[in-house]
Amino acid sequence: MKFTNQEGIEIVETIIACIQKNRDYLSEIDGAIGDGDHGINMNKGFTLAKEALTGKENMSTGFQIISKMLMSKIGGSMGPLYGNFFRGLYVASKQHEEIDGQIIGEMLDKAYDNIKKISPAKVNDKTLVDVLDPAIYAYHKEFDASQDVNKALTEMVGASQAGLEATKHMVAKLGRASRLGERSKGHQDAGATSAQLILESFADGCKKLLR
Amino acid sequence: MKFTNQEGIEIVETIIACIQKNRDYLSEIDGAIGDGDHGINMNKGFTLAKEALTGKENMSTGFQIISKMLMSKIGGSMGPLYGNFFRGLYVASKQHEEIDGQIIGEMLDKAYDNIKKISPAKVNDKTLVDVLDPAIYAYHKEFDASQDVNKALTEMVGASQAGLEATKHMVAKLGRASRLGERSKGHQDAGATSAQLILESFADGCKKLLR
Amino acid sequence: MQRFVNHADFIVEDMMKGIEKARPELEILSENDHVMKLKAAPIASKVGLVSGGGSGHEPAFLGYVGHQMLDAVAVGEVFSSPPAQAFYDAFMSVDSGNGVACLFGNYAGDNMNVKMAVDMCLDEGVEVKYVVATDDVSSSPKETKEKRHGIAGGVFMWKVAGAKASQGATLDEVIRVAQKTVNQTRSICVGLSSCTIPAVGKPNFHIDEGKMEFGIGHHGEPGMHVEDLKSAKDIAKDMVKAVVDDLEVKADETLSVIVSGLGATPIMELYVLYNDIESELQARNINIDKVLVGNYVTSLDMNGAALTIMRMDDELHELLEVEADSMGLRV
Amino acid sequence: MQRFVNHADFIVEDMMKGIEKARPELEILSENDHVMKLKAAPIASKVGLVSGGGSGHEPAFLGYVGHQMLDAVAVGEVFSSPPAQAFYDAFMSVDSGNGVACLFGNYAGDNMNVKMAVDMCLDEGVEVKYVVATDDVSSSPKETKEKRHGIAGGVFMWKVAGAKASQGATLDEVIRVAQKTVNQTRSICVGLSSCTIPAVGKPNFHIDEGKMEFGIGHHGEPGMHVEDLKSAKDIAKDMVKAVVDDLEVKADETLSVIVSGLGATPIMELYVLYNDIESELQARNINIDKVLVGNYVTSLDMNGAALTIMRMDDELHELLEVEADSMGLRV
Ligand SMILES: Nc1ncnc2c1ncn2[C@@H]1O[C@H](COP(=O)(O)OP(=O)(O)O)[C@@H](O)[C@H]1O
Ligand SMILES: Nc1ncnc2c1ncn2[C@@H]1O[C@H](COP(=O)(O)OP(=O)(O)O)[C@@H](O)[C@H]1O
Ligand SMILES: [Mg+2]
Ligand SMILES: [Mg+2]
Ligand SMILES: [Mg+2]
Ligand SMILES: [Mg+2]
Repeated sequence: MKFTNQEGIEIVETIIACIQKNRDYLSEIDGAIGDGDHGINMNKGFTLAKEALTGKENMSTGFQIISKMLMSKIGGSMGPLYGNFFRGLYVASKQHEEIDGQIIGEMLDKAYDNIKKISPAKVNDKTLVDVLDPAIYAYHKEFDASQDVNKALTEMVGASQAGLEATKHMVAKLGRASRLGERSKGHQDAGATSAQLILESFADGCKKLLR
Repeated sequence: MKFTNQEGIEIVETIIACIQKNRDYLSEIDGAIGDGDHGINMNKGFTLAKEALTGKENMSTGFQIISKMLMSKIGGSMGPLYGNFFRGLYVASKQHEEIDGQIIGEMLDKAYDNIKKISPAKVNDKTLVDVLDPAIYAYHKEFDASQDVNKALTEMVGASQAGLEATKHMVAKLGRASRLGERSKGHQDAGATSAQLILESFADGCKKLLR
Repeated sequence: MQRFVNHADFIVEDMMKGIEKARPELEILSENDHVMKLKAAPIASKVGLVSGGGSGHEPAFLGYVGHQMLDAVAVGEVFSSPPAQAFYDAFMSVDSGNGVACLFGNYAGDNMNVKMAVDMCLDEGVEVKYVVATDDVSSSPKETKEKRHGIAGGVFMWKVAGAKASQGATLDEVIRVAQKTVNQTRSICVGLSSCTIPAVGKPNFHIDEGKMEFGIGHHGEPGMHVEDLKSAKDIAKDMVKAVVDDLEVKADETLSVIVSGLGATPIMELYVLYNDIESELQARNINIDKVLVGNYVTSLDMNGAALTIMRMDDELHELLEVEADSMGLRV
Repeated sequence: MQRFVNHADFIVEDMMKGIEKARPELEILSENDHVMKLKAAPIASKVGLVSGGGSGHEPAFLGYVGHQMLDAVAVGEVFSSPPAQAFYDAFMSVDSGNGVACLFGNYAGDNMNVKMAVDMCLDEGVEVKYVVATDDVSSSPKETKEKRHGIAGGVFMWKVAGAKASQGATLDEVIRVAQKTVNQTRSICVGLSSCTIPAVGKPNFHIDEGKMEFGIGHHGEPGMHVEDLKSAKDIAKDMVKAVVDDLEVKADETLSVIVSGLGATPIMELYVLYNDIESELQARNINIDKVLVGNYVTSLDMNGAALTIMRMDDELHELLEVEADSMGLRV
């Protein structure tokens, strides 16, 4: 099962559309225990990326454009965090004409590693790491066992949803919400929410193309 | 029919109590076409006067205290206007041990004259003059005809009410409301309202004492 | 009412005490706790400069007491003229024998109280002359512009007269430049939401969400009209038109400009508005000299902004260049 | 949302253009429209001073670019850190070969972006060191005070470091006084009502009428507790206690003080509050050196106030005495 890097640009478009659609939803979630701008920040970056797409990109260079826009135009925490995440997706795929389950796994690893490099966030700190960590782990577990990329992507999405759900019961240790201490419990984390949306639309995009 | 200047201090107290009671009402009326503080201004001045009363005043020196407080502590338009008004009530009565219908008429004249000295307001400008002018005229008309001070006071109150009512149909020519032009129509004037209350409680106070 | 206040009836007194403590150059007059004066005043051989008016417009009026600015200010209750006694005490406290100029804002109460105080000073042999600011173009039609109220334009009047007086000018010279400033200054306000007098405790008036009041007064006096809330660009256009037309400013003339917030307007937005005002003036080929953007004359917690323009000439330019040091303006 | 705005998504760009037009000493960097710099920078043989942060706190941060203050500021979207690229461009634009000090507010985004930009500069051979303000005592317990956010205390940091740099100090000396300022500065905020991010269009959080939020953050981050709205006197008491206890200020020590409005608070009330704060410090036999009351670091249209104290010593006193000239602070 694979698809070409050229076709993969559709995945980039799917992710952008997903973030744009969830602008208000993400801000609303951030409003509960943050400053209510997560959707605005994300939407602005992904919309700028969409405008920067020339139609000539493949999946890798599409991710590169998202990364550049986030890093140079968005700032906030999301600029560096997701900027590095998408740079990982770009770097790990750019030399491949065809994308298969093995390469998808490498892309996810590189993206997550890049976040770990700049953020002290650990599992249970109530951040996007609480979605990324179990989801990417689940992807590898399933793919290693069955070599079935579709199944692995499905496992990843399931784990991302569970990870997101779990953030509701965590006390925030980083970012604005951390000053709430115990009171941050009961609310889903905003960054984890966008991470879940990104992984799910990434998986959806891949599944549509894989044959 | 008369009362002593000594007893007359009750009239001073009646007027003060009346203004205090109507604090919010006066502000509300001022709010429609002015800046909504007429009741506050009046209440502050009359309350300071009440606190300054030592218990040794007669009617004249009671009015003098109101006048002084308004002039030195209140400011606004009301400080000079009512400050001069009450100075008139004081000056025209201070040499009389006994107060009768004749002296009441002189007091009202002097008070009104003092306002005319500092304000350009004419009848129909939508100010307190629209209450004072017809009310004091009515007092004299009745007293000259019947020499009945009670009846004259009743006529005065009636004319003050009619004068107040009439302000609703006027276009303000002076003060803050004047910038509204035609739009000031349909609203009763705040200063006219307090003038009506003052004349009515003055009349009530006199009637209680006159024997 | 969400306010930092002890007893609303004494908010002015509490504020004055706070200012006296925060500003070493100022003092409350010992004879009258509603007068704020420059400790250094009276200044030998200088004309005394006084203003006064209701409170709630901070930093006006008392924030403009300072070096090369005002010598004293009579402080009224919120939105209410100070009593004649306060003006009188202010005048007397700053007279160095060279007379006093009273520069105030043309509200009915202020007019009556200033005139009474001027008479009282005359009895003591102290000469006081006065000039009333009439910059608010929406407060009366052009034919009766002597009835107009003074708003943020007062800042130019105080700055210019303060500079002139500091140069040793006579009372008549100070009065002349102050009157010239008034003649060449126009303002207009736009209100986006109401303000609350602390002692009243509820909003003074009401502007519907999505509406704006063009030409609103500094105490919420109704403006020229209420209309749908426009973009900053379109508001700037209307404001510029209102003042430039009234003052009959022609291409190639030079103006100085104040954009003042009315109290609750974020500073960010004042600059957004100024950006469009400047573009609008540029488009009319009007030159810009000095620019002040900030909270210069406010209306408690009103959300809104005022635009003030002054037609410049060499004399006014030089006087604006003189250093000034007060709480409200330091240049 | 009652606002002076064109397109909410471009409010920061519009504001920056307005500031550039209104302030002749400032310019938007030609390479990056999210950097505001002093035209005069880089200043020969002076360490470059840079700050940056989200917008909506005006006059912070860009209002503190000025003579003897900051040389440039990286400007983020409303309540959002500027990108690394903006910090990088700001650093590079003010380096005169003597290195650059970046003095910012310790929010997660700023930290990541500054560090990325510092690395980028290193690649170009430009040395950038940084200090983070951590004055907000309510943002983290004392045991983890390195996690605290920087709020109005930044003004003291920029003033002190700006003065030091202007005297020709080395980068390490500038960093030392900036860090000392941070170590000796504490702040606390009280919120009375919410603020609205223009692009969001509805209030960020909610405070019930009659309640106040003690220790609220500069973006509406929840505070230590919500309680019934107290008198100014009692609020002042609690605020003074929060900062004085945390800094362990003892009798006879000397502090400098800032009382900053959060955007929509009438200036009148800031002085009412300062009056009570001063009384409270007096009652503890604490001396007061410099006092700043006004809108120094705001949060859009939030109604509320911040109290900042800095423990003084001879060096800090002298540096605060140095003249400074910026939009937000002129002394
Ligand atoms: N240091 C960090 N490392 C990883 N994720 C973080 C960190 N700080 C914050 N986050 C994530 O960022 C999210 C908030 O993002 P956003 O609202 O866009 O930024 P901001 O908090 O600057 O307003 C949080 O929900 C959390 O998941
Ligand atoms: N020049 C004037 N002469 C007489 N009465 C006046 C004048 N100006 C205002 N008034 C009266 O004052 C009233 C308003 O009083 P008040 O609200 O206390 O003062 P302010 O208008 O200064 O807030 C008006 O309703 C009007 O009757
Ligand atoms: Mg956020
Ligand atoms: Mg009134
Ligand atoms: Mg009034
Ligand atoms: Mg944010």
